[in-house]
Amino acid sequence: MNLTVNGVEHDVASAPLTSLLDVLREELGITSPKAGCEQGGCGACTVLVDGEARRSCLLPVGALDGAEVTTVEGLGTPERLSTVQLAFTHHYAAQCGFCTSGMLLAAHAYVEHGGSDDRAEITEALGGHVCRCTGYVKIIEAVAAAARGDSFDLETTAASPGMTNIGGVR
Amino acid sequence: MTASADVLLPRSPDEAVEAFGDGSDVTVIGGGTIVLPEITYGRLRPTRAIILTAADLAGVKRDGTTVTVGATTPVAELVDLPAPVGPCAANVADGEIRGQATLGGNLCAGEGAGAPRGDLQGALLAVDAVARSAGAGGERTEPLADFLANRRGRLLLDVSFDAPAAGAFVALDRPHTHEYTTMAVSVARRPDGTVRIAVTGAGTHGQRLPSAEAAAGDPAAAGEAALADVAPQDDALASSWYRTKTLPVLVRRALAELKEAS
Amino acid sequence: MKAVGARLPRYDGVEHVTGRTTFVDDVRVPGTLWVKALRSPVHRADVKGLDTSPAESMKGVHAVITWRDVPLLEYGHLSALGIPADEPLLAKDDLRYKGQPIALVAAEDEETAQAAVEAIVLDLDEQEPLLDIRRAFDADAPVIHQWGNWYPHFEAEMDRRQIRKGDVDWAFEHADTVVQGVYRPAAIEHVPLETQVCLVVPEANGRLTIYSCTQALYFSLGVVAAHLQVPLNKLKLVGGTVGGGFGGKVDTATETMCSLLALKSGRPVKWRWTREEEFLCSSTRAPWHMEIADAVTKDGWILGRKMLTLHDSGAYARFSPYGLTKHSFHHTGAYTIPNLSFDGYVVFTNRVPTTAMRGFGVTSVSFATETHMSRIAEVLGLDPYEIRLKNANRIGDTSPNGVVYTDPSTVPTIQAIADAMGRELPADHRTMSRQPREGSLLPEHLVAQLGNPEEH
Amino acid sequence: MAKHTGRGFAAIEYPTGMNQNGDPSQAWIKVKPDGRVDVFAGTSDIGNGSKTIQSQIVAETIGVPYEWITYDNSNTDSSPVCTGTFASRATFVAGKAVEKAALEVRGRILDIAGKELEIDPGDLEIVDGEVVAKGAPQKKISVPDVAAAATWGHGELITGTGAQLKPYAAIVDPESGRVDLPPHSAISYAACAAEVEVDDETGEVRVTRLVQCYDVGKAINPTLVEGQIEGGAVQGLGLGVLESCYPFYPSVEHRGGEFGTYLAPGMEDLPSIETIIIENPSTDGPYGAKGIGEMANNSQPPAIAAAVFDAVGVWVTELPITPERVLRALEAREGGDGGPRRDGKKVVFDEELSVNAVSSGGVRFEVPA
Repeated sequence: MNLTVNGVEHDVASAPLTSLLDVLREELGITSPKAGCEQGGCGACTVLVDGEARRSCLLPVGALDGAEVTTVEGLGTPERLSTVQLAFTHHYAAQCGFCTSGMLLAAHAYVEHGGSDDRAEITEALGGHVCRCTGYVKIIEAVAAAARGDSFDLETTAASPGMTNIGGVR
Repeated sequence: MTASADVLLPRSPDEAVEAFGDGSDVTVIGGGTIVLPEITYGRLRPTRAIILTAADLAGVKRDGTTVTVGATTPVAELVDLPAPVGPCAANVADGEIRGQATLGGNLCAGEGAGAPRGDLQGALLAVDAVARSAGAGGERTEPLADFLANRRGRLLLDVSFDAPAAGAFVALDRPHTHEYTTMAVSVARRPDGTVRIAVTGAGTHGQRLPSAEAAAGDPAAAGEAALADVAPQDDALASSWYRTKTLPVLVRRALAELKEAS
Repeated sequence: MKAVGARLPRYDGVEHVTGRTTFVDDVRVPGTLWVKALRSPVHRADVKGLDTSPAESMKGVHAVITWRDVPLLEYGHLSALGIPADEPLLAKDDLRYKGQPIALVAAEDEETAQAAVEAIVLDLDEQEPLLDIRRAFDADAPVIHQWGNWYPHFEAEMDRRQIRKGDVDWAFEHADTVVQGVYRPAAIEHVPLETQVCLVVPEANGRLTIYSCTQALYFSLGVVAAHLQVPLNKLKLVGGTVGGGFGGKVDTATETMCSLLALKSGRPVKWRWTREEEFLCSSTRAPWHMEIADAVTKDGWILGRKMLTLHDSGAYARFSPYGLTKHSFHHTGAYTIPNLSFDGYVVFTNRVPTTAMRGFGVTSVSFATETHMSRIAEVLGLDPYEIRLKNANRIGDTSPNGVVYTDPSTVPTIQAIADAMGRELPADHRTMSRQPREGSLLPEHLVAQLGNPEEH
Repeated sequence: MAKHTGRGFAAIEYPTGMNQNGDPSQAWIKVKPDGRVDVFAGTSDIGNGSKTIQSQIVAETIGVPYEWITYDNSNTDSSPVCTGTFASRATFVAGKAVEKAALEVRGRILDIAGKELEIDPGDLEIVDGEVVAKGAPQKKISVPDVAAAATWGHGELITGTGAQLKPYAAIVDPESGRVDLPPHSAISYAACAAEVEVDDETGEVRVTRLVQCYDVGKAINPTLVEGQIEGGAVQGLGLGVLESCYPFYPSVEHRGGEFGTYLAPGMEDLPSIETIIIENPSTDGPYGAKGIGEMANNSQPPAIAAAVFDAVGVWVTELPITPERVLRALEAREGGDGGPRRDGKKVVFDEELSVNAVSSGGVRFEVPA
């Protein structure tokens, strides 16, 4: 069976009930999707399948003959980051980085489908993804900024909303 | 385990029915959201599996007021259906899971290890849905409640229901990641004015609440009456005690919402 | 340009967003074997028999290890501090929690490893577990640990952590009101997105390269070397890039066992815990039981505190004695209470051992003392901000264990929140500072506890 | 349907660094022939950002751009000792070791620059990658030129090492718990106000707003400080109302083995968060920083508990504050059994939870009458 991953066609040898996640990581050596739970519960393995954000741990590869899969490797490169990659960098939306690939692909699909910068809408789209580090604040900020089409300065990072520094106090 | 499984990919409903046969020793995969983790974790080692993705069993059809939903229709495609079905579908897990998970998986899910499964069962029971299925003895169309009681060895093909005159859906709301529904109540008013009430999460699968229905004119009384119809369980999400305390509240709130919607 | 104070981008930010950060599970070494564990199926049992030969003889299985393969079976998480060890790396005579590792298998692939684990024959004599720390001291409680049901090795071989300061009896005698309550925060999981994972590669020169998700490279290096009884230069820990930890990856949960399997098989081995193992078998934040009685005056001074803490350590001690000590040192929270009597016990139960987690030892006591503070305010009919400001640590006040506070910021942080919440504080509270107590804020009962901030 | 809102408040403190042992971190730094700086330290970056923070400290201390720093914490062969990333020590303790190593490097650069410029090193400073004479900025040499001169001209390696060790604090009196030295390196402080919405029929608690204030000493990188505070706030929310490994504690039944049944906070749980930073510098931390990573999840649970009381008038003192616990407390109050027992001057809450009620006498909590 055939799978196109980030524009490259692959002849897949894994058994049809193997998860797409396993095929990507173990057969094709594409390691950005993470095995965070293999239960469909965390979103660290999310990739795009024919443009839609999907949990790759839940998809038997046998169901995907001819599908086009996009992982973070297909979004952008360090020299040419995609919009959501720029937004996540500028807004410090990644701490340990383990949930980041899945978040980015969900965010990318959201923005591509015309998502707005509304927090409730972003939550509806990304709400199944677990991040244990950030408390989600900066992730939401990043997705909103990408949805608005902000431009991003990579020399610096953005402050969170609602932050005040009152300096030294007696 | 998975490497040795005989996997079939039927290309039409007929092929699916034929591949399924009498259902013995067959693992059916719709969206994969329930089955794949079981396989990955080594708890399910299929010898024969059918992947239904290409079997042309998906889609929502409307014929007048009758709605027919194919078995492999993703839950996401149900969210615009009339209440209580639409709001119930919107309450399932999260957007990505709803895009993958299917109606059939939701209705045929086995008991969850630590939480209720099959959110849609309650909503579809409340709208008097009928299930069309194949398996030993051929095709069968029956009330959803009967299908749920005897679903082993059946391949669900579709579910139909008449859009209710009004409906409402109320769930306990304790958001967390990949949310499972602790308990939810669906109510629907049929064109003849009678009210159906069903619950998910107060037992191993969705169920009608006939005692509550009999008292539907008085929401508070209906809520209390509902307790006669259930034997709620303890699980990771809530205790039997808590479900017993809150089922009357949910029934009452759902009926109040129904009144507003009517 | 200034670097300190600047909102500079994350050092590894671009790696993260391009999916190029290499976590342990992303390292690829040809010929790597998969590891699976046989874990205790019960909460407590005596081991009557353990036969791994059916697994060893399976095709594709390269190594099986049990307690017999560990050069130094027991090495405590705090052994380096002279605290004795109590936990075998792999279970030997008895099982003390569901999920405890008993044997590990390294095989060609995950399925074979799992099948081999299932082939191991385990003969158990199940025993009654102890689960409620409040019952651990009862005469009829099952005794579940070689040291008894609570940790007996504090300084001077005391069986509890104890704090005594001032004269607590005087405080309760002179109190207008005594407010008493019980506080019980739950065990929680660390939930790092990256589950426990380790890859060990045996090198041609006899060294082991250990790819580890540890939060503490040198700590884990020491633990592995001790169990293996090898000098530090036989091991190279590779890590430093961790997919979340929150304290749970201070435990050296996988590195030693994988090293033993790599040595025995002569092959690289990888063990990645499933999320279910992470939820059910990995160490957790401890559940705590805390009882507080405060002697207070009607105008809101806290004259004294009596406190009893039971720390549910789970099956073994790990870091718990240290966590309880830290807890005891902070049992007055951000306030100065001159008369104290604290007793704390590390109690063993048949649940997963507990370990460090964000706020270790103090998260619990912050919850207890602050909720208690809110209750005192409610009971006395006082403003919750004002009562806190009055009792707040000031420069020159002393902690429960006698340390002088030199730069406490309790007062300004409370004032900032009052401001942000639109809470009008009385003028004397608005102008309070963290400077040493004087005047009405230095009543008689707070004089004796004062220390000299210059000394610390 | 009856929803009630409430506000609660808490103030906390937290120690930086390990309490009770020597707690070493070490670092070494070398400078390449073009002035670029390689830092070796053993501090794991668990997402907290220690690679970034320690690189910033090195850049600032030497006086070169952040982009010139490479940071290697990848293995125990090249990195010296660091006990690890825990106890809020990665900035405070390990960052100090890096600062000390960088100071040594700075001194070596000034020495060699002094030889090149024939100026006393004490009269030189490093600004933006250039060594300049104080008061005579036209006399200068770039750090790359100094590094080249060291390598090719003077035959020297510009390097520095640093070690930070908190002396062992012993408990000198086990009876009283008295210590001979502070068992921490610094104490950080925070306060938090929480707003909640409580449904008095289902017991559900939703945290709607957290307003927090932290004394961080010095925000080495304000964005990363925000990241710690926000992440901590949501973990504190989880502690307060959602998470438990044992839903029926002390029973071990019905443990959640997946994300659906273990209630980790999701995006949907996120309340509105406002944060105020205070910078009262510590004496021992790098640039006055304190460690706030851990305490970031300590203030929310008690603030939430107080807010729940404010909303519906019951104290829930077992965490998490589950809907069931709220309902049981409300029911107890309606049954006339919810409040504290008053006995003379004693006001006794939660008697049914006490060891005195559960133990058959093995342990007691005795309070003077």
